[in-house]
Amino acid sequence: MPGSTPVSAPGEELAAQAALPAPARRRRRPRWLRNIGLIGSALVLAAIVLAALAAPWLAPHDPYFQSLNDRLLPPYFVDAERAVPAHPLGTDNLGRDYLSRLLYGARISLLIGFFAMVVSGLIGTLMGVLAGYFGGRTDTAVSFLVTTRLSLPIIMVALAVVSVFGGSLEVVVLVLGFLLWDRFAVVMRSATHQVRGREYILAAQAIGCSVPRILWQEVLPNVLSSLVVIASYEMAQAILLEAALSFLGLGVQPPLPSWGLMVSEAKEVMLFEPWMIMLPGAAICVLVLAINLLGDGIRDLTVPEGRA
Amino acid sequence: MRFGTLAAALAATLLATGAARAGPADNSLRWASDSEPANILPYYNNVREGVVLSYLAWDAPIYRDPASGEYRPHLAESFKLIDDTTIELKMRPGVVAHNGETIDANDVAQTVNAMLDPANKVIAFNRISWLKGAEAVDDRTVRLTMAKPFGPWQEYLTTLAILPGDLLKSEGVEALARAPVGTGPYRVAELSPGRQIVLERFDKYFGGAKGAASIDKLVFRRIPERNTQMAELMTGGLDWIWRLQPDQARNLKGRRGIRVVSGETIRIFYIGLDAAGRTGREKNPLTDLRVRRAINHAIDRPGIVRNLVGEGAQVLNTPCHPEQFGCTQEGITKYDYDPAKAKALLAEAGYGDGFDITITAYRERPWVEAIIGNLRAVGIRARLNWVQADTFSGDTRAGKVEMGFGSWGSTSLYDVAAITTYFFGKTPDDQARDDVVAQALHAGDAATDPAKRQELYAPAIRRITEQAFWVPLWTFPLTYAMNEKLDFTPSADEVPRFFNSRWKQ
Amino acid sequence: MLRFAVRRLLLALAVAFTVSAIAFMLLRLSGDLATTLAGQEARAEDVERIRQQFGLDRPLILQYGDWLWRALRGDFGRSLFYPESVGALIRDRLPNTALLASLGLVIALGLSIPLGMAAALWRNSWLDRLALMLAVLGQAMPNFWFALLLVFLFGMTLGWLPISGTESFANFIMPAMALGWYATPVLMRLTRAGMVDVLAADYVRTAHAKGLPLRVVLVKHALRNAVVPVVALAAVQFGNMLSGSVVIETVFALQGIGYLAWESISRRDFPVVQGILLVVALFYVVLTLLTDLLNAWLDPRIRSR
Amino acid sequence: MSGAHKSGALLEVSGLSVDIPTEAGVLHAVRDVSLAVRRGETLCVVGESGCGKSLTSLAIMGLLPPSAQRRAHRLALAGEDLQAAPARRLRALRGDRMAMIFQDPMTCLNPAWTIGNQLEEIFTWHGKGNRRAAHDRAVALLERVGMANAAGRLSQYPHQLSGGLRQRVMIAMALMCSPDLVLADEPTTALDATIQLGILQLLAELQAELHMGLMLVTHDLGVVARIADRVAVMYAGEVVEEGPARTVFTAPRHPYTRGLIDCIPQPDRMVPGQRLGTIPGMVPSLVGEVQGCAFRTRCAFARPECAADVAPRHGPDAHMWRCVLPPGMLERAA
Repeated sequence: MPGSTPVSAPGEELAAQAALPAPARRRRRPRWLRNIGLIGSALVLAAIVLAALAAPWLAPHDPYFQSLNDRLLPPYFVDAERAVPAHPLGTDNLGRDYLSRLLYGARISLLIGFFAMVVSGLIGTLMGVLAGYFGGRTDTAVSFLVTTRLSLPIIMVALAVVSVFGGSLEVVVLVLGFLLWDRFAVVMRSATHQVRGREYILAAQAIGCSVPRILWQEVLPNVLSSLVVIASYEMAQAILLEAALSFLGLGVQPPLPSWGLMVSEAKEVMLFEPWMIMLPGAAICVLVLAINLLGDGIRDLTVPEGRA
Repeated sequence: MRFGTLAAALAATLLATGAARAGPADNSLRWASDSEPANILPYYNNVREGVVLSYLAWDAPIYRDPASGEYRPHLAESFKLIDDTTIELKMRPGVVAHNGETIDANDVAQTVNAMLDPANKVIAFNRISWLKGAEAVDDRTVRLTMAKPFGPWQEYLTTLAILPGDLLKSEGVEALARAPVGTGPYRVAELSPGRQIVLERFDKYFGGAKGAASIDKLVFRRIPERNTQMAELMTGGLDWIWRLQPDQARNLKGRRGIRVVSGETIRIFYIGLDAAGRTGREKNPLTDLRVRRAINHAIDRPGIVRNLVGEGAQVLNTPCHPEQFGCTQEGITKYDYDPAKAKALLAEAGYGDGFDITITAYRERPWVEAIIGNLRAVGIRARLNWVQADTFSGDTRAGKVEMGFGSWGSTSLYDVAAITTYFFGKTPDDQARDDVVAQALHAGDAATDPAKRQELYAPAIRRITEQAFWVPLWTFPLTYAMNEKLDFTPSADEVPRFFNSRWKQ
Repeated sequence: MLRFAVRRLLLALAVAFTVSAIAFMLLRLSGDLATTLAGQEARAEDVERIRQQFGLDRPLILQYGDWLWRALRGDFGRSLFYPESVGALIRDRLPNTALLASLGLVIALGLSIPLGMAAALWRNSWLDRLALMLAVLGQAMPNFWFALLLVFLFGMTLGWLPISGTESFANFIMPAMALGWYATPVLMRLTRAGMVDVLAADYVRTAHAKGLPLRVVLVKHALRNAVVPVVALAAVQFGNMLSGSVVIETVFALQGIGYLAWESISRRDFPVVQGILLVVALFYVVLTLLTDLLNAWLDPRIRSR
Repeated sequence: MSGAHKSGALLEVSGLSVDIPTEAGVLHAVRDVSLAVRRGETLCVVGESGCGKSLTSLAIMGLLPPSAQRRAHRLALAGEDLQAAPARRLRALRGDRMAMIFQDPMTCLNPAWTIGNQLEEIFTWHGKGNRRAAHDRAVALLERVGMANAAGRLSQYPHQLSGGLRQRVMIAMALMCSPDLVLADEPTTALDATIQLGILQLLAELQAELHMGLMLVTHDLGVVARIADRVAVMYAGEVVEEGPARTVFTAPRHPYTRGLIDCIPQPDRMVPGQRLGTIPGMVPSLVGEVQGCAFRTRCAFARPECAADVAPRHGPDAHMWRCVLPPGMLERAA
C-alpha cells in the first residue's frame, strides 16, 4: 500500500472540535454547495429532466416521423461526409431523427427508472427491515417471499402480465417495481440484522422508544449508504430491463421511444453501426452516473462531517 | 511500426484460427441457426431447422426438385392415384437405413399408421393429417388412404418422411428420437441439443432424386444471437448462416472470404383484416370495403421492400405466393401506394378524421413500425399490440384481432391449398368469412385434375383482392452468408440442400 | 443448528410448490401450449387434436394436480418438446451454468472486493472516481453489449478465445467475464460503502494502534466486518446468475439452464419450467442458508441470537 | 522548558501541533505542545472536552485521521525520532514499545474475533513468540487484570463481555508486548462510575509493577491527584501548565488551573470520580490564527498584554506555565 496511510477514526474529540461554537468563524457557503460531485450530478440530472420536459421544443423533428430514404444516416462525429445537418445525431433504421428520439426517450427512461426504483425500494426496504429487526417468523415469512420472487423468472411473469393486462407505462413500472425489490430486501435484512444487536438500539428499546421510531431513527441512517447504492443500481436495472420487456411487447408501446428500447433496437447492427448503441448507451451511463454521484453526495451530507 | 507488427500478428492469428476451423480443409460444413428442433424426428418438431434436418437424414416417397418444381420419384419408384382417395406407391428396392435395415413398403405403412396413432402424440400434424391410413400390399407396394379427396397430395407426399418401421416398433418413438435412424444422405452421428448436431455422410445412400452428397460432415449448431453467428462466420468458426437482415447482409458483403446470397422463398407477409367484423367492434371501419382499400393504398410496400425487407423481396398482390400452384396473377385487383387516394377513400367512408385501431403482430417489429408510420400519415392511428406467436394464432382464431400482421410459409408447400384455403376457407383463421370464396377454394382443394383446380381457384383469388379482404404485403427473401468457397444454391422452399453443396477447390 | 437447516429446507419446499403453482398459472395465462406445440402454420383442427392428445383440454386444476401428484412421487415428467425426461435435461445443462455462474462470481468478487476496498481507502481520489465510473459503466451497459464487445476483442480481433460453444473451459472464460462484470458494480459499491463505515470504526483504530501490518488491519479487521451485506448480496447475485444467464448463454451459444428456462417458458414447456424452478428455488434456499452460516461466522453477534 | 529532566526521557514531545483543515478553515487543534514522560513515571493530561488532549495522544501514536497534519520540533520514543521513522518502523513500535488504551471499550474491540485472537495477534505479529506463548501470556495477563476464568474468556467474543471486562481486556492487550510507554485516553470515561476506580487502580499498579511510562489523558482530577507524578493542563490545544503533581495542585500558576482546582472543595482529599467544575464563558474557536492567551476571554485576571503571545515561564521543580501573572496572584483567597 503506497503511502501506508493509517486510516483511523478521528475520534470524538475531533467531532467535538468541529462542533465548537464559533463566533469567529467566517461566513462560508453552505456545505452542500461545496460538494462538487453533488452539484455536478444534480446539474446533470436536472439537465436530463429538463431535456425530457422540454423535448417538444428542443427536438428538431417529430420523433415518430419516418423517412425510409433517410434511414441509418450517421451522426457527424462518425462520418461527417454522409451526415446531414438536419440530423446531427443521425437517423435510426426507419429514418427517424435520433436526437429527437433520444430527447423524447429521456422521458420514458426517467419515469420508468425512478418510479420502478421507488416502488421496489419501498417494498424491499419494508420487508428487509421487518425481517432483519423482528427475525423469527417475520424473517421466515419475508425470506419465503424473497425466495419465491427470486425463483420466478422475470420473463415468465412479464409474459403473463402482458397477456392479461396488456402493455403500458404503468404496467411496466409496476412489473419492474414488483420484480426488483429483492436486493433491497436482502441487503436491508442483513444490515438491520447487524445493527439490531448494537447497544444504541438496545438502549433505545430500553428507554421505551416505539419500534417504528427506533427503526426510522436508528436503523435507517445506519443502512442509508447501502440503500443508496442499491437504489442507484436498481434504477439502472429498471431502465435496462424495460428494454428487454419492450422487446417482449411489455414495454412502452411503439413508436414511443425509450433509451432501453433504442439500445435493444441498435443490437442488430451493433457490429457495423456501433454509434447507434453507443448514443443511448452513453445516455443511460450518464444518467446512472449522475444518480450514483447524487446518492453519494446526499449520503455524505447526512453523515457527520469528518466521518463519511 | 509497432502497430504495424501488431496488426500483422493479429491478422496472422485471425487467419490461423480461420484456417484451423474452416470447412474446406476436412470437407466438413459448419452451419448455425438461431433455433433448433428439440426433437429431431420429422413429425415431432415444427421449426424450419427440423425440416432441413429431415431432408438431410430422412427421405420421403417423392422429392420435389427445387429448380424445376417437378415431382420426382425418390423412395418410391412410382406413385399414382388409383381412386379419389387412394395413392399407390411402388417402392425402390434395396434402400437401406443408417442402421442397415432395409426400407420397403412395410416401413411406409408402419410409419403412416404409427404417426396417425394418437398415442404417439405427433406434433407436426400437417405432415400426416391428410392421410387416414396405409396398407402394404406386398414388400414393394403400399397404398395410402387419404382422409378425403385432396388435390395437393403429391406436394404433401414430399414431406412424408419414412422412419424405419422395425425400429419404430421395437424401440418406440422416443428412443428413436434420441438415437435417430433414417435413410437420408446423412446419418446422425452426434445429437446434443443445445450444443450441436453432427451429421456424417451415409456411404450406402441410394441417391434417388437427391443424388449423392459431397460434403463429409455437417455440424449444426444452435447460436441464438445473430451477432455471434456473424462473428463466427467472419473468423471462420462457421461456414454458413442465414436469415440475415438487409443491413447485416449489406455490411457482410464486402468482407473477404464471405459470400452473401439472397434467395426468394414462398414465405409471404400480410395483414389480416377483420372484414367480417368478428371482433364485435361497433362501427367497425374494417367491414367497409372503402376502408380496406384505403389501407391497401396507404402502405408504402415498394418503399418498405426496398429499404427494410431487402434484396430478393417483391411486392405481393395476391393472398398467396405467385409461385404457388393456383395462385393466379391475372385479373386480380392491385393497389398501388397512393396516400391521397387512401385519404379520399377514408373520407368517402366517413373517416375523414381517421380512426383508432389495434394492429397485432409477433415478428419483424421494424416493418410493423414502418407500416404504423404509413397508416398514421393517412390518419389511421394504429396501436401496436405485440404478442407471442401462439397468442397471435389463438387470438386470430378467436376472432379478437382487428389487424393482424403475420407471415406464412405454407409449410414449404407449392400449392394454394396450403395458404389461401387456410385463411379464407371458413376456417377459424378466416377473418373474411366470405361464402363465395370459401366454396371456390374447397372445390379447388378437392379436385384432383390440375387444370380444373386452376380454374376453380382463380375466381376466389380475384375476389379476395377485389374485396381487399387482406393486405398482401411482400414476399420474403432469405439472405444467406457463407464461406465463399462453398458451392451453395438457395431454394425457395427455405430448405437449404446441403447434400447438393460442395466445397470448391 | 440442525433445526435451523431443517426449517430452511421446509421453507424451500414451501417455496418450490408455491412457485410451481404460480408458474403453472402464469404459463397458462401467457399463451396457448397446444398452438405452440402444433406450430405457427398448423391448422386449427390439428391444434385441437393436439390439445386432446396432450390432455390440455382438461380443467387446469386437474392438469396441475396431475403434475403435482407425480412430482410428489419424484417424477417430474417429460419435456413436451425434447424426447427427454425433465431430470435428464436439467442434469445435462445445469453443470454448464453452475460452472459459468461460479466463475462469474469469482471474477465479480475478485474485482469488486479489492476495488471497493481501494476506493474506500483512497476516498474521493482518482482511483475512487475511476472505480465508480467502472461500476456505472458496468451497470448501465446492457450485458449483451458488453458480451459482444468481448467477442469482438478476444474472439475476433485477438483471436485468443473461442467465440461460442460449450466444448472447452476456454469457452467459459468470456461468458464468465461478461456475467461477472455485470455483477461487479453493486458488489463493489457495497464493499466500498461497508469499508468506509468500518474504516471509521474504533476497532480498526485499535488494530492500527496494535501495530499490525496494514493488510492485516484491512483484511482481518476491516474487510471481515464490511463484507456481511456483500456476502448476502453476492448470494443473490449468484442465484440471479444461475437463472438469469439467459442473455449470456444466448450470446455465447452456451448450452445452459438459463437458455433452457427461457426457451421452455416461451414455448410453455411447463414440466421443464417447473423442474427448473424447483431446482432454482432449492438452490436459493441452500444459498440463503449458506449465506446465513457465513455471515454468522463473519459476525458472531448474529450467532448469539 | 529546562532540558534537565528531559534527558533520558522515554517520550519526548516538543512543539507538537496538529492542524485539521475544515470547511470553515484550518483548525489548530493542538498548538505547540511539549511533554515528556520518563520510564516509571505517570503523566496526567487534563483538560475540558475538546482541548486537544486526545488528539495529542493520537498524534504521538501516529493515528491521526489522514486529513490532520502533525508538526513537531521533536517527537521521540526512547530517543528514536518518530517523525523520521518510516511507516514500517512505526508499525513495529506501535503495540510493541508504545501501546494505547482507548476511551470506549465497547467499540474498540473487533466484534468479529475472539478475545483470545485479538490478544494473541499483537504478540505474534510483533514476533514475541509463537501462538502457544501468546496464549499463555494472554491468560496470564487476563488473570493479572483481574478476570476470572481467564483461559475460558479467550474463546469469547467482545459482545459477550461487559464494558468493564472489555476495558480490562484492552489493558491486557496493551500490555501483551510489555511496552515501555502506555497511552491511556480517558480509559474509564465510558464505564460505570462504580468500576472506574478499579480500572484506574489497576492501571496505576501495573505501571508501577512494570516500570512503564504512562500517559493518562483524563478530565477526572480525582484521578490526577491520586496517581499522577506529573500533570499537564491543556486548554484550547495548548499546555497551559505543566509540572509535578504536587506543585501544580498546591501552587498553580495559571488561572485556568486555579479555576479547575477551585471547582473541587479539597484538592488534597479529592473524591475520586469527581468531575471538573465549570468555569464561566466559552472556549474560543481555534479556527484560523489564534493570538495571545486563549483563556483571556474567561480569565478574571486578564490584562492587555494577554492579547500578545505568552511565552512559557519556568519555575523550579520543572514547573512550566503560560501566564503573565506574577507569583502570588493566584493564592487562594481563603
